[in-house]
Amino acid sequence: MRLRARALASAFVLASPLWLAVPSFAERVLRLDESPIGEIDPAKATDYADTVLMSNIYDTLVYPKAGGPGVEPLLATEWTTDGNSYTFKLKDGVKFHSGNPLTADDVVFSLNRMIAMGQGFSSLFAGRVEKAEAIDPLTVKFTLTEPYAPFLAALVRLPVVDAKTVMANKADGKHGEFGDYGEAWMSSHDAGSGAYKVESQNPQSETVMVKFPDYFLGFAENAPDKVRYRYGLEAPTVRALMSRGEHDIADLWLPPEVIRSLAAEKGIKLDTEAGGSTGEYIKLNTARAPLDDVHCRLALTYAFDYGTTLKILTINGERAQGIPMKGPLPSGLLGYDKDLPDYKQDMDKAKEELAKCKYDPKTSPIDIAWIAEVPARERIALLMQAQFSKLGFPVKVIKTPWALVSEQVTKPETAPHAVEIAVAAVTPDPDSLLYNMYSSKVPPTWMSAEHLKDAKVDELLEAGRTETDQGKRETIYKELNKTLRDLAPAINAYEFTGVYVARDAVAIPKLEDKSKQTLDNFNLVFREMSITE
Amino acid sequence: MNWTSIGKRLGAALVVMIGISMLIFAIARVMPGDPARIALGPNATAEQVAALRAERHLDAPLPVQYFEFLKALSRGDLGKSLYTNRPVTTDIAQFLPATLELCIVSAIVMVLLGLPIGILSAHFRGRMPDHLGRLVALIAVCTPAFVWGVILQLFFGYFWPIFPIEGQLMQSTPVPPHVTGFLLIDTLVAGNGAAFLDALYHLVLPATALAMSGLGQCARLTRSNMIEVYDKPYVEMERAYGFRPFRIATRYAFRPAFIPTLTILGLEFAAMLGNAFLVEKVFGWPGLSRYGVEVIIRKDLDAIVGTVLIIAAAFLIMNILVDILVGVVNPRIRLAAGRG
Amino acid sequence: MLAPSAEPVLTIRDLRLGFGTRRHQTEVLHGISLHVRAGEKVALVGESGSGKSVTARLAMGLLQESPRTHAIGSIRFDGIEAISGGREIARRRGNRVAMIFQDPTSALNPTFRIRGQFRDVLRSGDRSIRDDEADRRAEAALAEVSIPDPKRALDSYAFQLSGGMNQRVMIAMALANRPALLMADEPGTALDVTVQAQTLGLMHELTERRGTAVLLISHNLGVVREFADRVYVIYRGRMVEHGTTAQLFRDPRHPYTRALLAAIPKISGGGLPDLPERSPDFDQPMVVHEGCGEPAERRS
Amino acid sequence: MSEPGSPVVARRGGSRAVAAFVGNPLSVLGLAIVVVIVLLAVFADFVTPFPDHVGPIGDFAAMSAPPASPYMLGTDAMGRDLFTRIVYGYRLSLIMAVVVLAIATPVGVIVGLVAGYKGGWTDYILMRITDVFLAVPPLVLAMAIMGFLEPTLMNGMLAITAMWWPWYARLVYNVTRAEAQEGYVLAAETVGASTLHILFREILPNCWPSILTKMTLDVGFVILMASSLSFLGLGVQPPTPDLGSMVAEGAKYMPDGWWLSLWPALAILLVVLGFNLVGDGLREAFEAEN
Repeated sequence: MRLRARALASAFVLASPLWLAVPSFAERVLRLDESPIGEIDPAKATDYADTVLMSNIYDTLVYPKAGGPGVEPLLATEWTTDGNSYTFKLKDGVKFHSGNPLTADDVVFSLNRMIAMGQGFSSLFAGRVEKAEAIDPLTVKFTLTEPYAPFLAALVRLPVVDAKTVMANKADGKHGEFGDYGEAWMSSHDAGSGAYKVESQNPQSETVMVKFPDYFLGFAENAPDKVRYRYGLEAPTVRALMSRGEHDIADLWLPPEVIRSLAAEKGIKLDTEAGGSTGEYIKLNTARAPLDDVHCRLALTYAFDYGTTLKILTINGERAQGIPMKGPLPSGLLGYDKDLPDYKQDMDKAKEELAKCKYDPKTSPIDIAWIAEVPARERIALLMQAQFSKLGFPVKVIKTPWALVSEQVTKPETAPHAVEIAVAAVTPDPDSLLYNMYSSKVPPTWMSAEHLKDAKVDELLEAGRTETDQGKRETIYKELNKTLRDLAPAINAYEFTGVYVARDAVAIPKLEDKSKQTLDNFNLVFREMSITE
Repeated sequence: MNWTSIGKRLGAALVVMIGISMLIFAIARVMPGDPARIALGPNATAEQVAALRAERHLDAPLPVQYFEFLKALSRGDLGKSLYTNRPVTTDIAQFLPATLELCIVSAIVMVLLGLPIGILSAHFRGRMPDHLGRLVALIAVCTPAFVWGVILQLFFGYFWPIFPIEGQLMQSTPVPPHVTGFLLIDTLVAGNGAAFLDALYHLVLPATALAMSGLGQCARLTRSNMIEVYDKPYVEMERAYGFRPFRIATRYAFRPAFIPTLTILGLEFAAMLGNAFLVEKVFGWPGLSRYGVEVIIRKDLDAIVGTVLIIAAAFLIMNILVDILVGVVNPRIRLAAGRG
Repeated sequence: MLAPSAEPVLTIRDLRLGFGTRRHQTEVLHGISLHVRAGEKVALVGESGSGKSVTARLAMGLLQESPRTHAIGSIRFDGIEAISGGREIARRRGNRVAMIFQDPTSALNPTFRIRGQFRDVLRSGDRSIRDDEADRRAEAALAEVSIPDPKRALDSYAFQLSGGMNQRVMIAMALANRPALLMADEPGTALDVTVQAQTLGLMHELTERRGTAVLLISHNLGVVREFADRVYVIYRGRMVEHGTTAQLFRDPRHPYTRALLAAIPKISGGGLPDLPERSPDFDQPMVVHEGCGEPAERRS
Repeated sequence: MSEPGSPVVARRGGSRAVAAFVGNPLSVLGLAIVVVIVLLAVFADFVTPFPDHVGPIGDFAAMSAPPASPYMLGTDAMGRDLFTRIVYGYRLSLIMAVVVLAIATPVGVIVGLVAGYKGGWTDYILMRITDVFLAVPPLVLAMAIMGFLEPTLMNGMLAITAMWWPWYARLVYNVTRAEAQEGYVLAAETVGASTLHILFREILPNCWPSILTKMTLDVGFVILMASSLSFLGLGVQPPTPDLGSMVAEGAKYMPDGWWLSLWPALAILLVVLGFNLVGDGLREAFEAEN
């Protein structure tokens, strides 16, 4: 098959009509893809593609630290904090794509805009920041409502927009003097300072970006001149484009079979993004019978087939799309405890726990939702169905689109008994993962599909937030990790390790140099990449 | 067809459009789930959700909501898509041309291949070319568009890769400046012949996959109508007067046979608008249909209502156009209208 | 009446025709012979279903294309053999031989103007004729059949003209290329009686003037008596009697012919004659009147 | 088959139709396809080599295995035998088609009969409602409905039924309009027969040939429509085997896993073709009968 595909690929070159043999000029184009849609408005960005876009079109005060937890300076040169307020010094001479200088006022404007529009990552800041002010053009100060340790990390989600450009393009809207805060315009234009600027935007098909030559940090020698970030390509399309050399980096969601056959082709390599911040959780609805009984939940965690799951995710001897977990915290976050044992399937223990459960499995049906957008998860859902049925539960698997899951899970009555959801720490801090998942104070969202209400967990979560000493925080999160392991609000199925398929000709330093790798999703920095033909 | 009858048809179409808007609106509003919650995304607070519910009149009774919807519609406002975070009209304006372009090219393929197959079948009635033509037409009709898509892709995109399998242009082809949104036209306006050919080249597989079912139907209808016409006295007269068989087949028997076929072709074109949903998915075509699938899966209410309304409108307009065309082709109707 | 010694333009000899598949055939013509000499007017008379129309169509090579017809025997027309159809006879259609139909209105294509159809008729006589030349000739031909405004007629569709007008158009078309033989298949039966009589008169006059031979196919003995020089009577795929018009009407010898004559309605035309029941007498051998034999076979 | 020379057979009703049907090799081929598929579907539990592969999981040692013994058509991504799943997919498709037609036909027939016979406002309103349904491409309407409902077998059938009945309404309406003017209906009216009697005893029997032909053709087209819906992810849920979703799922593994989508795709083609051939044959047979 492989041989034939290659022979055919060369046949294609021959068969390709003459008019298509357009001589390629010296422009270096980077072609990659992600699932739709691509959102380029910083106040709305949330998803995987959005994060990549933000990292390249905009800049933030700080960036996730390379090679370990925490943050490093980007627009900010230094900062001070007294626990309740943070003051940042900005780098001088940074220019927006418009040519306007980037100042403290722009930072303040960006924060206000995000909070006012109330979308995207606004929840990271809304209600926590009392005020933001420009002390001088290069100094900005944030005052918090209460001490909040994860604030610094949260700033990786605050791209700075060009206030003048946004206001010049505002339309009528509900934000008073700010009109619509440039919402309409910003959905197809950028107002950033990043290394690349938007040339064209179609949220359903692609964003085209070109180099911003005046970028303050410079570029790798062979950095791409142009980037085409495409959305919604089907797996076989990506596979064909890759093997024809018409695509440079594939998205993370290809089935293992496809990655395997691509890896075997010439000129193609695999890169793993192991930022250790994404957990694949089978979220169990702890507010609905029979899973409101911890023993029933524990029975399921023992019945889950971890081995086969990892086998399904394996690509070859050295790479897999997942590694085992030891608790709810993935390996790259503060509080990860490498001394805890791996999870293993144990049907005897499962039956033991089931015997202690107050429900009779035969009369307790279990609904498993499978998120339609991620085909690979079907196998895991079906695997669960097979295993849980062995315990005697009547099990139903429902393929559900993400939009619907994210709505269903907000209510305990409608949330499925089990749903596999990947949750990534959106900032390099364990709080951004666990607080949203398990605090009973947070209004229910897809991240908290477990609907856990536990006093001890709440207490530890609050402690982790307010404590500023890193050593003490680590102890708190280790204990939290252990507690959650015993409460089993979710089956901690595996830690997601994304496998990128890339052309040999493309170098991605953040993925290929362990010391440069950072938080999942923040590694595709175009200006650092190089394309050598 | 004169202005009065066109006016009447438009009136009837309007009644149907209102019916459709009510139908789709009702379906959209009785579905389970809170559109405001879905709209705001998972991180929104309860207050934000309530505010949006009020803003969009989601708590008002259905007729009031419908009235608000009509009011907005009259301003050309179809609401906001949750999928793209943009006004639905912006999305439709951006995605509709690609779908229409695909459907129109498919319709051309359907006619250019379907008619000759039907004509040949009828001409060689009961002989080998006829059997072959009928079989091809039947298989074309019996196979869903997505199966054609998958099979064409497999054979002409992978096993014998002579055609592109996705998208509208090669990545190396510069996208022409937006004039009409129809790539075939925009590339020509930009004076870029290579890009035009590239766009055409990318249309081959999806347009063929989409055309297949209509093509089969077209061939079958043409054949049976032609056979009926072949039994008419005027065809015998034409043969008795030494008209060339080819000229009879392509002109004298064809035109009367084409009139009833044309009516059905209008329906087939409309069916294409539906089947485009399948084909655009297979070929990653950035059109309205793919948008439609995405918004339906995401329960993006405003976008669903907008998409369905636009497609229904296109369907109705198409049918009226076909009626007008039938009038033009059929002298009886044309002359009768001229007199009335 | 022309001298019987003139050369035959059409000679049919022992024509048999079967319909159906190769293995299951129904014979509808059981070996008939007839001939038409240049300038002569011959009638072929019989009930519907007797095979008279089929004979005319076979002679023009119109039926042979279908795989379901099987004709044997000989049809010589204009120096060629047409029994199995083919190019030669096809080339002669519309110019060496033409046909006039029962219902002129349905014999004209309703979706084309007369002009276009007339041009194609003229083209079957002269492939390279230009449109303006064709139109000129068409107008002249229409004027000849007394159509008042030929230009307007050319720009009309058949459904816009009366039946009589269409019949005139048909006659003009039929004679436009000066054919040697005109087949008239129940001409104008669909029209009312006076119009039918007028157009028959017109046809008679024009063919007479040009010396065009006519094979008139009819069930109407009144018309035949007015029009034809010689008559063949056909019954269920067999010729039963052949003679000059005078001989046949004066002295009908075959029982079937006698039955036909007895059934002539008193007023000429006017629908189908009230035909007798089938009778074993009708199967008696063919009667050929004096001086009316088929011409001797001649190899050419 | 009736012998031309046997008057006993020839006189029996419908024999000419039977002869016309049997005389057409394509109709017979269609019937053979349909019979084989129906038998396979009914006896799926006995004829499939791996009946337990109808469930969620199969042979994890042979995930996405190419066609080879013992999996003659190969396996899917869950290591399940494709032949087994195609046969069960047929079972599901046939059930859907039968249920959809069993609901859509009576609804459409009643609407068509009433509108066509009553005329006036009843006619206008009923037929405008029908027009509304007919003015949206069928797939789009079914999709929209499916989009709002949970994707279950029942809802899928509901969505397809909702877009199917108007075609029957149209068909029966046209026949009824023509028949209502016929002598026998007028006669029945003058002797005071009830409306119900006239509709169901006098007019309906005249619609049967067209309805039956359409139903046969529609078995194929309902299957086609259902598979299109499930191809878009709006159909029956896994692990239930469904031909449309099998094509969609398999398409993700093209071209290396070509068998995953090619066989189910051909399976859909075959069943639709079969019912179409039978439907065409029936139509010709009814025409021959008259």
